Amino acid sequence: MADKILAKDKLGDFLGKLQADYEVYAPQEVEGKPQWAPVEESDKVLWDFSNTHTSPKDFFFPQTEIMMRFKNVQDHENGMVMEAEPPLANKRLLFNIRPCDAKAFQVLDLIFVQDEMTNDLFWKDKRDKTTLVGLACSDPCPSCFCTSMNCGPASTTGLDALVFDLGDKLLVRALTEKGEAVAEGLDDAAEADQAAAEEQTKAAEAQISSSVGMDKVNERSVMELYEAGMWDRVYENCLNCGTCTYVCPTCHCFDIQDETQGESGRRVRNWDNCMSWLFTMHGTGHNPRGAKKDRVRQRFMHKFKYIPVKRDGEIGCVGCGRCVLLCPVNIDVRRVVNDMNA
Amino acid sequence: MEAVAQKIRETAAKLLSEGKVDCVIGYAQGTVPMRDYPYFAYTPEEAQNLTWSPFCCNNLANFLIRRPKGEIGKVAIVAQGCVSRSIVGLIKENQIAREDVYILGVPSPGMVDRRKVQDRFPLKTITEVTVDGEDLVVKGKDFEERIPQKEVRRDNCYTCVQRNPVIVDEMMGEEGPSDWGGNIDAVAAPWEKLEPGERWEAFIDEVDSCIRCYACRDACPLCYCHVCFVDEAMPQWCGKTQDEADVATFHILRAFHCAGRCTDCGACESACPQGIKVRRFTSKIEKDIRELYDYSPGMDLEATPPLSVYRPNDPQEFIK
Amino acid sequence: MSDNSQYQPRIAAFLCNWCSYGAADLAGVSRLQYPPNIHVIRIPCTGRMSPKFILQAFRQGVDGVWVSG
Amino acid sequence: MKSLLEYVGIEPGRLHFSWISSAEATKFQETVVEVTESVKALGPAKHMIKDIRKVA
Repeated sequence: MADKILAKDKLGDFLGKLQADYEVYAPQEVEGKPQWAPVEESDKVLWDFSNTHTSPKDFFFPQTEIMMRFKNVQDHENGMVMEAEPPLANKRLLFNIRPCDAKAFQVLDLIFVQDEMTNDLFWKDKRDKTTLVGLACSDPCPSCFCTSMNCGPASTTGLDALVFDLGDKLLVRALTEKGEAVAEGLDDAAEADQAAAEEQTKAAEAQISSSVGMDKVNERSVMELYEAGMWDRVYENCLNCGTCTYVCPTCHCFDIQDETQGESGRRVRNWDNCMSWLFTMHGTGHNPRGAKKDRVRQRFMHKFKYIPVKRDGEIGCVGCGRCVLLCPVNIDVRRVVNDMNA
Repeated sequence: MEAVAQKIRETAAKLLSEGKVDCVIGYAQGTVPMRDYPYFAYTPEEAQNLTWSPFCCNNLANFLIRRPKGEIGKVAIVAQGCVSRSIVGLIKENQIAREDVYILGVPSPGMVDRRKVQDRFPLKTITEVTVDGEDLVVKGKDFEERIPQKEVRRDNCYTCVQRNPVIVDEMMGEEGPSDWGGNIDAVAAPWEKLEPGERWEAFIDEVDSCIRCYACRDACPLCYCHVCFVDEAMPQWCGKTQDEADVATFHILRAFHCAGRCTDCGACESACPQGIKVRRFTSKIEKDIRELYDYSPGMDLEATPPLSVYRPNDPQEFIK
Repeated sequence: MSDNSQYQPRIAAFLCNWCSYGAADLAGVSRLQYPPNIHVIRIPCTGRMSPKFILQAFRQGVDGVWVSG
Repeated sequence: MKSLLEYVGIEPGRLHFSWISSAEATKFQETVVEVTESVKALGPAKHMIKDIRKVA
């Protein structure tokens, strides 16, 4: 793993070269907010931003994804024609993705792609064809708590390459074969540059002001946490809207529906969220999570207990802080987890 | 402002210790700048967490209805003009009983739109915002700036016509002027000027960032249907996809269901994570209701909502 | 036939059982001629009408909606 | 409803309301003609349609 160096004024050439092989996306300013967009001019690529407004999970798990289309055909031997959606046509590259978001995809890989039988083709196709080039955080926000969530400002998990912004030049660290392909042809980095990158990471880690304790959450049994009294207060002001789940990079629940129109139709899957009463509603009319408290508890228990228990300690949260900033009633995940850990 | 907050804390503590109410619904200071959140105080000690600031953007009337029956008995609620109007609406629609609510009336100072503040510092992180008289002091890592509050208020606070509560059990401060002088009829004006094709474009442009989280619906005290039309499956009125038709259906019907009921509290717009100006739709309807029926929701407990009665002189120009 | 009359719109007509549906019946009995573009949906009363119906009709691709009591 | 749909950009003339008694066969016939002509003049609807038919 050799570190490479790229002068920032050569970025246009560098990205231009990549665009021959990839569709390149990067965070850019869209309507005043940092948002993911296709790269058209390299000087529009943002360097000085906290994180994108919404998470990039829809690159792999679109909010609405067509799974197949179908049509009744009388004289067909099955009476019906079914047609799979074509896989992704081009290779993609997400440039300047934050390490926390990349880490989220690694967590989701554990869920979407488990073994031969549990292998989400739609997710895997897009993951395989996408290269993630991360941008190490040099200036974490007050709402970030990645270091408490097995992650960090320069975490490499889930990334193919990691870029450090050293002012007028970039240090590019290839991490996988896909990453090597991106960094190919760049000059080797000097030791001083590597040291600067280390320095930057340490400073960023030190700047993360909020921390969340997980030790007692890990110790306690599922039932002990489930029955904890703290849940009686957490849900009080929750609106049961889906903001937290839809902006979350690791929330991954979906709802599959067949939509029909006359003789034809399509199967789509849409994001769903555990805050909605409809989420667990049974055909019988019974709802195992009928009360608001149950639903709020589910979201936190899933992220901080169920996933760690089932996935060898991986946490279903990366500490990006989006829900902290966007919850309309300020239900702060840090406060909730600290309560769980109390 | 701080005097009002102090009065709220004292009154809340008194009501709770005397057992007059079981719970006081107010606001507490949030964990991120400019986001004070709805808070439920059950004891006099908890009442000390209550606050009052220009960052109280939720509509607390919402919490009078979204709780299982019998969970709490009598509640006191902090209410400025728009919230009190929502309470009037809920009483009229038989969702709550007047005697179960003790209204702590506050004159509204006009709430701050945190997005307008953020827009002053594009892509920068705001770490702290404090109120200093008529100004906000906004701090970030490498900047500190004073912004007059009146420049960054929420749109609906500029066009507010009722800052003082309409029904009150106890006032938490002096009544102030009733409006900010904005023209509420003007909210819908930009689109009204457009041609139909342009309007559709403007409408889709506004809603295309919608992520269907339904925060606007869930933040709204009018949206208390047990099963919302978007959740109905047989028949399915509104698909769950991000298709233009589905998103448009949601926004059109949500707005329409608030016809003649919306008090323009702005909770929907404040709740939206994407900053969609959802009030554009409801304010048009309310303007029509004012013009057709000379009615403003929630202003009077005795007035009959126009869409629930038939009068021989109802306007019928739209009927052939 | 001129060109612009080639296009035949589809119009969903929500008719009240007691008023316009009756009128449609009478129009038929009286042998009055009218365009065949309307697709009549009989509703028990115009009070049954809901804005959802109108949007649903548009969603399914009709070119116009007519509600008549 | 008419006003709101027009506000978001559905053309006036796509949505009609009328009041016809069961004895008014002539008015019925006249209204059908009027509604049809009005929609015809606008051409096919472009908005709000959920078209999912895209299959071989």
